[in-house]
Amino acid sequence: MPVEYWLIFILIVMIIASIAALEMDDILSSIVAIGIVGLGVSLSFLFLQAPDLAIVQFLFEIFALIILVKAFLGKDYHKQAPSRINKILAGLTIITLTAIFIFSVSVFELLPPFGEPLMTTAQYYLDNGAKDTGAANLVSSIILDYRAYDTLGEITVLFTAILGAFTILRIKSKSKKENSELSNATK
Amino acid sequence: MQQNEGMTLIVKTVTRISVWMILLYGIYIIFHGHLTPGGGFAGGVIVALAFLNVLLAYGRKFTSDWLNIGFLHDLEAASATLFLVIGILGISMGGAFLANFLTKGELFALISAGTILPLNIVIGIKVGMSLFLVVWVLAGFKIEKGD
Amino acid sequence: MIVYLLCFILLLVGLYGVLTKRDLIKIILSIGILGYAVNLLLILFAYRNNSIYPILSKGKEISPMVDPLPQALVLTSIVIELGTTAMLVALAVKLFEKYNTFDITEIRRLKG
Amino acid sequence: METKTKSRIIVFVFALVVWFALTDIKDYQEALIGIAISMLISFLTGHFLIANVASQHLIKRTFHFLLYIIRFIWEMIIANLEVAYLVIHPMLPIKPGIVKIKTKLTKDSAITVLANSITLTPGTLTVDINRNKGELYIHWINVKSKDIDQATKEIGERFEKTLTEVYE
Repeated sequence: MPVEYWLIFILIVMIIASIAALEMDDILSSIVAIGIVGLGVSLSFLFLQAPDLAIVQFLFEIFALIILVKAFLGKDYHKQAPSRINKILAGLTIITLTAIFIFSVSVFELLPPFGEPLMTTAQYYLDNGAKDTGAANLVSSIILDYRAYDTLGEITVLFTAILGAFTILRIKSKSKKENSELSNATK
Repeated sequence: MQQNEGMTLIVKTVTRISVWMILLYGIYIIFHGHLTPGGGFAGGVIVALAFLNVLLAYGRKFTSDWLNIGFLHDLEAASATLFLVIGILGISMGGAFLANFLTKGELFALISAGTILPLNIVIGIKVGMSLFLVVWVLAGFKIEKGD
Repeated sequence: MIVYLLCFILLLVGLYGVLTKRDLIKIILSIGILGYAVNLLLILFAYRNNSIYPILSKGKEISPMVDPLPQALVLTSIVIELGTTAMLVALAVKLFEKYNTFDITEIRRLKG
Repeated sequence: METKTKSRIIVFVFALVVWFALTDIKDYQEALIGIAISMLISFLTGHFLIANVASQHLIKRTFHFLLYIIRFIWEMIIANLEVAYLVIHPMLPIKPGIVKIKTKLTKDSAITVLANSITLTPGTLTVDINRNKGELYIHWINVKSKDIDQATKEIGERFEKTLTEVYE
């Protein structure tokens, strides 16, 4: 069976799972459905001959699951009934997105067929990567040697994001501070 | 190991037996990033998950007795600096920022590929520590019921 | 071609979630779906028929390999996505603490 | 020797074995880095492995553990047949419920192995453990008796006798 058919099957499962994740009421079911989508992406990476990405995506999925469950489960979560205007807006959005999809079909027809890539610049890396850097894993040789600047920027972004998360969680909200001052005063 | 914090006894015992295996596999992935699939990103996440395993099974107090959290903060900040230091060493010894100045070695040996191995280790520490600390902060964040 | 279109549908599903959902958890999940779709689309463009993964191994003759450059870029993108997800979750938790709800219309109404 | 030190040495040896299984043993670079990493791991997580020292001799314990595995497989076959009978039977004569059983085991790992064995045999499932009182809550697909002693005899005692030899 060619790779393309497998990918079509996985993608259909992923689309169904993502719609389910967005429409389900229970928050734990949504998080599990998102897990299905992520594992589908990981499996597709394996079919597309990218084992590095498959490993990272799989771990990302586990980690995101832990964060989401840890943060959102157990909060009392009220499901609001959608109002009339929301229903109208959702309908309009679906119509607009369908129109975008229909118009974009002709754009995708311009692309070369699946399996014959557009980009040919990377041929240099394939030919000389092992000789230039001495690494057998060519992806690793690109991220840490040819394009190490990208990784530097990526580390900076990660550092900033994590620092931002720390700072947000450390700030004490105003009302709580007042409350604690009040309670201290009464003591 | 007697406190009631954390999960049930089964989870605690299995964690006790398996945590060294997860840590070893993460470090293996980091060190073989230039030879096999994986590398600093994947290995760093596995190391973070090994620590998280203990945090989720045993609770915060046990983990803060086991690990020095302040030191992990320092390590996380220091690894970003180390990346820059390796880059600047590339200027002085190789002529360009982040140039591969170490010896290339022979293909398929563990110590080869110049600066790729040290950079992988630095990235592994960075990713692992920051992801562990995020969950650490999130887990300690208790929402008090407002009125 | 049909693979590209299906992947584009996945992206549109994520876009639909971001545009219409009112609750913060669903918005975070939709941003995740958008990220998955974009990453997958990049790797789909890089695939070449009858070729193997771009890693040399001992005693194997050289055969055509897939394009390693998009893979390197997507690897970076996945890790950044992890950082932004953590940041978004922290923001959502903080908002819940302040307003005691995840509904963005409520949050907009209750100022101060 | 102190328990923690003993545990660290055992983890060091295990880690080295796993490292050599993952990599090429003939390469001296791999060997040196493997030793360094195993030391790091035994320093970081080594003291977790062994919680308390067993009194029995190691060879005797291994022998009893092998006996336990045979016993477990036998019980599993019987439980499988029972559940298969329940499933095939047209009336579906099940009577699900949660029962409480007692255990005399005291060590953490012994209770874990007992609970996991009960979960792995079809028809019974460990729901919760009360560590201090030595009680296990079991979900049973076909409750034969609600009495604690009777239920203990039916579920727990099959494994408990051999496990006492291994761990206590």
